[in-house]
Amino acid sequence: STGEGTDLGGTSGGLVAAIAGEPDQLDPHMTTSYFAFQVLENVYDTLVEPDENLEMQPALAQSWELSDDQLTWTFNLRDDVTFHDGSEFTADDVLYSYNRIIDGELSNAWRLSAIEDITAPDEHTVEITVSQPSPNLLSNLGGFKGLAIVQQANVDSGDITTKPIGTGPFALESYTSGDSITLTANEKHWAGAPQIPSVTFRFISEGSTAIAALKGGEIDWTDSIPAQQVEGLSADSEVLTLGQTPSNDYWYLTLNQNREPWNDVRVRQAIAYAIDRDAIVQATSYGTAAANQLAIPVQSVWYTEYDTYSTDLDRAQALLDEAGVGDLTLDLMVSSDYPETVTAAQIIADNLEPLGITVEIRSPDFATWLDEQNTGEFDMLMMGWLGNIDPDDFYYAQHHSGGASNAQGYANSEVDDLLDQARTETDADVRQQLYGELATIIADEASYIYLYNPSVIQAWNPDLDYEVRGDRAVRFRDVSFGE
Amino acid sequence: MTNMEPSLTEVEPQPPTTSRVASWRLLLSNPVTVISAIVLLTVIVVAFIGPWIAPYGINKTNVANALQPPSGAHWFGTDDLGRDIFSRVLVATQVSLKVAVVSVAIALGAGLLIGVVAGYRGGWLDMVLMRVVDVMFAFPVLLLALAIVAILGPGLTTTMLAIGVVYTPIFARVARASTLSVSVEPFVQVSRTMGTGNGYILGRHILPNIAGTLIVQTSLSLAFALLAEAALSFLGLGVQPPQPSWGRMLFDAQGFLGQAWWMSVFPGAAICLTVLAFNLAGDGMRDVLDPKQRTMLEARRKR
Amino acid sequence: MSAFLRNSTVRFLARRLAYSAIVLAGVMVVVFSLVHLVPGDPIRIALGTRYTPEAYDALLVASGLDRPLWEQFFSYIGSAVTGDLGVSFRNGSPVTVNLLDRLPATASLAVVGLIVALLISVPAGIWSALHEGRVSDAIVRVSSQFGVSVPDFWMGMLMITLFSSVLGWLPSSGYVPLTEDPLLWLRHVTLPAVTVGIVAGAIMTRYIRAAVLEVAAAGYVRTARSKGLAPAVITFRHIVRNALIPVLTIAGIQLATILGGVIVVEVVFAWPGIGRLVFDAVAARDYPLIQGAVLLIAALFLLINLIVDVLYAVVDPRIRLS
Amino acid sequence: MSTPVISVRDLGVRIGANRIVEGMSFDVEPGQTLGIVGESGSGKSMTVLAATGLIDVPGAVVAGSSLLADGTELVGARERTMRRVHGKTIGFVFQDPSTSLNPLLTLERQITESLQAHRGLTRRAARTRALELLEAVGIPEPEARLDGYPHQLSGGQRQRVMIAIALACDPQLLIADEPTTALDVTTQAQIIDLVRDLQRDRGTAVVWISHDLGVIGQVADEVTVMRTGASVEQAPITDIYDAPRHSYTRELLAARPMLGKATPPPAPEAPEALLSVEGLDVRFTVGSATGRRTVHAVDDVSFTVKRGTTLGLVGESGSGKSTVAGALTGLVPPHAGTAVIGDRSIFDARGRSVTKALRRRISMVFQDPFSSLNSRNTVGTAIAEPLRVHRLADGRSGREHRVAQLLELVGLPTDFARRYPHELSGGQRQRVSIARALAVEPELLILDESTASLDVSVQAKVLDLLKRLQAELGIAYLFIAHDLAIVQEMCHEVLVMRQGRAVEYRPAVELFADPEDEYTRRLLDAVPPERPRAAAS
Ligand SMILES: Nc1ncnc2c1ncn2[C@@H]1O[C@H](COP(=O)(O)OP(=O)(O)OP(=O)(O)O)[C@@H](O)[C@H]1O
Ligand SMILES: Nc1ncnc2c1ncn2[C@@H]1O[C@H](COP(=O)(O)OP(=O)(O)OP(=O)(O)O)[C@@H](O)[C@H]1O
Ligand SMILES: [Mg+2]
Ligand SMILES: [Mg+2]
Ligand code: NI
Repeated sequence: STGEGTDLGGTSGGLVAAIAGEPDQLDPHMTTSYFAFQVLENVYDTLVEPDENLEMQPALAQSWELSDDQLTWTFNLRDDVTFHDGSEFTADDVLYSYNRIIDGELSNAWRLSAIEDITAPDEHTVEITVSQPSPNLLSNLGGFKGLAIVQQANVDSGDITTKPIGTGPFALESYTSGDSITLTANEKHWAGAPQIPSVTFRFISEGSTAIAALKGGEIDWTDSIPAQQVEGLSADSEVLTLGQTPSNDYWYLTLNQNREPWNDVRVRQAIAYAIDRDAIVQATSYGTAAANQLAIPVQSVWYTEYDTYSTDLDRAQALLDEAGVGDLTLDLMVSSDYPETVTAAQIIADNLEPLGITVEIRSPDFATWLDEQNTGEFDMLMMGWLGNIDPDDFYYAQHHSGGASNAQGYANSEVDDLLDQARTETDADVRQQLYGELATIIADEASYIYLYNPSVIQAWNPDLDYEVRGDRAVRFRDVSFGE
Repeated sequence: MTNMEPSLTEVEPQPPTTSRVASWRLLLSNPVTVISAIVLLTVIVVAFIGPWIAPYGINKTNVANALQPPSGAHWFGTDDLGRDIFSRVLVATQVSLKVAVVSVAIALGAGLLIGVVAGYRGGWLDMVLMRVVDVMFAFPVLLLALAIVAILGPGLTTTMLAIGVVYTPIFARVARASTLSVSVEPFVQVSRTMGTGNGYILGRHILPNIAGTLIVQTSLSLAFALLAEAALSFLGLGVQPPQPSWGRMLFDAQGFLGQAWWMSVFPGAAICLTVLAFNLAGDGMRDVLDPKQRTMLEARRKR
Repeated sequence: MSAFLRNSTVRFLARRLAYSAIVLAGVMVVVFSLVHLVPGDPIRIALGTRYTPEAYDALLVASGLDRPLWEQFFSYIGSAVTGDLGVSFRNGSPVTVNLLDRLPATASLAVVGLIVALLISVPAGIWSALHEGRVSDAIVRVSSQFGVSVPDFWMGMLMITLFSSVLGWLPSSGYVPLTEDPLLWLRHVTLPAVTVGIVAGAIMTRYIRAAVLEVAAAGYVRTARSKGLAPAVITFRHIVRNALIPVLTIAGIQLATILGGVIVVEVVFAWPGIGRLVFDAVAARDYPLIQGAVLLIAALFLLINLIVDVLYAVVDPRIRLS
Repeated sequence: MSTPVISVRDLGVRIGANRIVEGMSFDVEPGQTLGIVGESGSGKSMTVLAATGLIDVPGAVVAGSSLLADGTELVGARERTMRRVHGKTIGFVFQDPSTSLNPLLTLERQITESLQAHRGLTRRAARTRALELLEAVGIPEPEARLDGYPHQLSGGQRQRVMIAIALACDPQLLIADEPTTALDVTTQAQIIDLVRDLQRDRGTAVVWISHDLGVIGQVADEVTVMRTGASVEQAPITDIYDAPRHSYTRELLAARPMLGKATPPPAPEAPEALLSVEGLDVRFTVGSATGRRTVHAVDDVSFTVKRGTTLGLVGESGSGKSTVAGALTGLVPPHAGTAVIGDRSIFDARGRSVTKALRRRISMVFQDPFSSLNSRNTVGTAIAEPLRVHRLADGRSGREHRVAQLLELVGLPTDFARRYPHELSGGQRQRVSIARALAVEPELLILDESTASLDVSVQAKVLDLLKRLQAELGIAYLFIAHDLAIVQEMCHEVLVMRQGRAVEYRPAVELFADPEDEYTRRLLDAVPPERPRAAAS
């Protein structure tokens, strides 16, 4: 049924994209759903934004300066930007947005934790004062649309959850609950009018359904692709283009060090030696992911080489014997909202069985998972950390003894020092070295047992000139149909 | 022809025999019922000995050997983690059957209590209990089960409880209706006029006489409970991995519809076959218990 | 006399209405209790990743869970009666709006599903009852048992594989409102509705067969035969017409069952109906939405039953004139 | 002698391996009535259904021949042929008027159906004819009734409508299968008269089936007596009465309860009062689809039962007889009134032990011998139940001993204790019920139509048993019946009930000799006389 996509998409010539789920809401400051950000990427702008190499480029701010003491950032805003409702974008909107996040202690507040003060010297200038040198401020401000600049009136009216008004390349046209969201091009966008008149995001969680729809021409783009079908799809280049790029995301295991016997580094190491990383990569991603024993993938400038662990059951058993622990029961918490964790958990359970470790898998929904994680109700858990740009984002939070996401209870003063130091280090090379050093310690002590970096996999209509980005941002403002 | 004197004896004519022995014989004379009974028996046996006869460990992953089609080594093929589907289907029998049996037991227990008390006591208690049952009945089965899962979180116990709760009103209604119809039977009235206590009447007269109906309902409900378990597990809200249940296996198979038909066909067929067997067995029993159907069966049997 | 007739029908309907109201009140009590039965703090659980003390307090106040229980109860009932079912924990919009958005999709599916079910079950049930004991009866009985025994989602999976993936005849997912494009609507609704309809049809076939059999054994059918009437007249005027009364109830119950039971089918076919909404709401612990959906479906169930009762009164002179 | 309307030869019916009917032959001439009599299950219905091609039992095989006057052979005829005959040449009236009419169709529709099918009448013409028919069968306000529905009619009226339907096309043959069994004696008498009148006017031939020789005597010219699927005797009605040749016919005749044939054994001299009921009033609230209403089932009824005597309770169906029994045994709560047995008040009884003691003094035997025994318990268990409840025997062996005694008392072998009810005949079951009722050694035994469902020959034996027990044990009976002949045979005093009220309460001798109340008189008049009508006229 070729051509039906246009029927569904509203205006003809529009693009229909299938995403794997429905956004919970469309307030960029409130939502944590990737599905929401896929849509909001095209509706909102940030001060700066990453290019395809994840380096920060001007966006709403056309330029910026950093004071010599490294503590004051001055952003010069574009003066030709309007919101979708026609109202003008000014420095007050930036102030409002950031203060909303900071004062409301919203979930992204930690990204702005270094900020001491924000002021607007004039309508098109914003000054940010930080408490200490913050080399990663730009990536914090522009890394993702969770720090989007929103409009106060939109927030106050409450419409933002379903009818967000941004400055981005597309404006929200309609939202059919359970089915789709349609955006229309913002002709007045500062980066130029998009080339396609509209984008419709349909929600198709069932991967095979989405692929069938893409092949049938009902949709033009999707990332709802079961990993196991990737191999088969690459042969279908006639009807679809498969894009695959390594990402900065990583998946990891961690053991609760507040509990016996997981507080013993040898027991943790034993588990690190017992798991079959390749099998997990194969089963969860069908080889599309890259196994990795640290967080940062090889293509990143922050990459550090590390391959201490190999699948070695004898070594694992020896470590357990040394630690003097025998038959163990391990409560492994994964989340049903992330099916790859459930799959991996079953392999891990099988891997640990020969060591006499009985793995009991729990797979609550993600909300419960988070709750249990925060209250420390687990022996081991598996999860991923997505959309990473600067190493400080994740290493500090997860491994600093005072880190916000240090649920496993890791405490190593040497690592703490290194993290504090790296955070304010302005020399990029030194920073890179510091992070390499501390990451090695973290992996050696098995605070985290890193598993792999997945690929971003998307497929689209061959007529579409689209490119996959490593940070999973789905930008349609520059794409066009070839014909 | 008028004058043929038949040998007149003092024996009064005997009514047609309708014993329970005859019921059994009738049941066994229906090939469909017999086949479903055999299937059910096999399923039950497999439920008990499944873990011992399974050729492979059910959670034994072997990723290199994933998604193999059925072969001599793996009769039903392997799944995405390289686990043997035949072994998993065998072992899942126990889980699926356990959920069905426990939840129907819950429903039967609660429903029987409510229904018998309401039907036998009558009056305002009957009114109140039946309105409660009506309220429960107004909720669609799966929706109510989902709501219960939303409250208690997914898992085996929740699944059993949820299914048990949603099927309770059916049993309550069936039990009440049969109790009502039995308690107006003259033999119960006679017992009352003799001053027999309620316990004796319930135990000796009512329960044995409503047992047949309840057995039929149990058989049919087991079928529905199996389906409900499968549906909940299919939604990922029932039995949790790595424990295999038929519904859960279908959940896992969803992503492999095009590539590995065997992942969905065998567990699906297992559900279908077992449910079908419960339904047909229930049907067969009802035919025998229903007097009208029964005379027909008897007539056909004698032909 | 006609005043009397109308009077008795009105009395009958008034009784049924009162009965429905009582049951609905009970349903509301149960629905209200749902959120209070959650072990732990429903708001904390609902917030999950979005938890902040402010968000917590805001949601607590918005949901009214901070007020005394009885006050919550009466305000819940009060607003429910006026159509206000609270605000979704997840997206902050009114539950009623969420539900009404989804109702057309589910209604399309349920109604078309029921039509498919009727198209299957009415001829099959009547045929099989009138040919009781013959081979064709056995075929209908066994295949209806089969239809009852197949998990609907499995059938949906098989249908997608066959009609969408292999043959490519029909779309496997998606929904187009009827008002937008009737033809497209039909193309999209076909597969899910057939899935729903086959299962419901199998159940109804069995009931219709039983109802027809029962009527066929009634004394008045023998009377009709003793009049030497044509078989078609006996079948339709005397048997089918009388069997229609129980079938009406079953069709009503089935429609209600479909409405509340399409969850899995909606999930399989990515159908933006209430079932999927509930499914998502369960995953997100969006209790007001779950409550609202359960209440809506239960109320629809009662409404359908009420309508069936009205139809009863129209069809059956014993009620109309008693 | 004209040609017979139907001529049946050597008719047989087999269902599976069972021979249901064998070797039936008979002719029915115009204007004549053939009566078929025999006990339940003897094959009467099967015979006529097979002869007319209306048999609808799956697997039934019919053999023999059944020829209509015009030469149509009905056995093995094609469906088209049968359809032409049914309703047009042959009309049918079935036993149960409450289920024989379609509840959803108007009476007009049901009456005119066959007219339209066979005569091709227009709607209007058919309606006129239906009106005539309703008038002919004596339905009041026929015009209004035509648009009404069956549930708006009484049982007798429905049966009249059935007759109107059967006669719609002026059939040559009317088949009436127990058309009055479900009706009151008074209504029965009216229906019999109606059919006779119509037959006289139209010259219709009639086949009338009944298990009641009295009714057959009223209607038949010729009678066939059936037993276990075959005719044992066929003769003109007067010959059957005056010179029965077959022993079974003689037995039927002898067992037939008849007014003025027997009186109860003499009552003891000046018996003391055992049970006194004063102003009994019972009401039921019945809920129907359209609302609730109150049924005044028993309205201010008073009577006394004296020790060792029998009080008869008679009245038409629904007059409240069983309700009186229910109130006395605690099955239904009375609305008002008092009842005293010995010195104990029955209705005020409170507390388990008091009521239990009361239950020992009054016991009851129900009408249906099939359903008053739990099919899952042996006879022994059933009889032992009251012994167990009231702890009347020591342990298991004591109970077994007592059960054996009771079985002997009612004339059954003691090894029957191990049998299940389905292994007994109706009469035997009723004896078991009586034994069970006697187990508590009651002072009063209530018999609610306890012999009504038995075949006449069996009924006679059970009545004899009851008389013997009263003589031996001195029990008082409250004897509920609708058959006045047995009441006369059993009762010392009679209470006649109508619509919940006592209309006459007198010693039996007086009442039968000189009924005072109009209703009692009607009841007595409706009882079929001893002699067949054919002989009398
Ligand atoms: N549908 C049936 N299937 C099998 N046997 C039957 C069926 N109907 C009747 N019979 C048997 O046929 C025999 C004759 O039945 P029939 O109905 O002719 O008796 P009847 O003399 O009319 O008795 P009643 O006075 O009770 O109406 C009985 O033994 C009965 O058990
Ligand atoms: N449990 C009950 N509930 C409602 N109405 C009842 C009940 N039992 C009896 N009745 C009504 O009370 C009236 C008297 O009934 P009862 O059974 O005493 O009559 P009967 O004289 O024994 O009749 P029959 O000769 O048919 O046995 C009837 O109108 C009956 O419908
Ligand atoms: Mg008969
Ligand atoms: Mg009675
Ligand atoms: Ni389409």
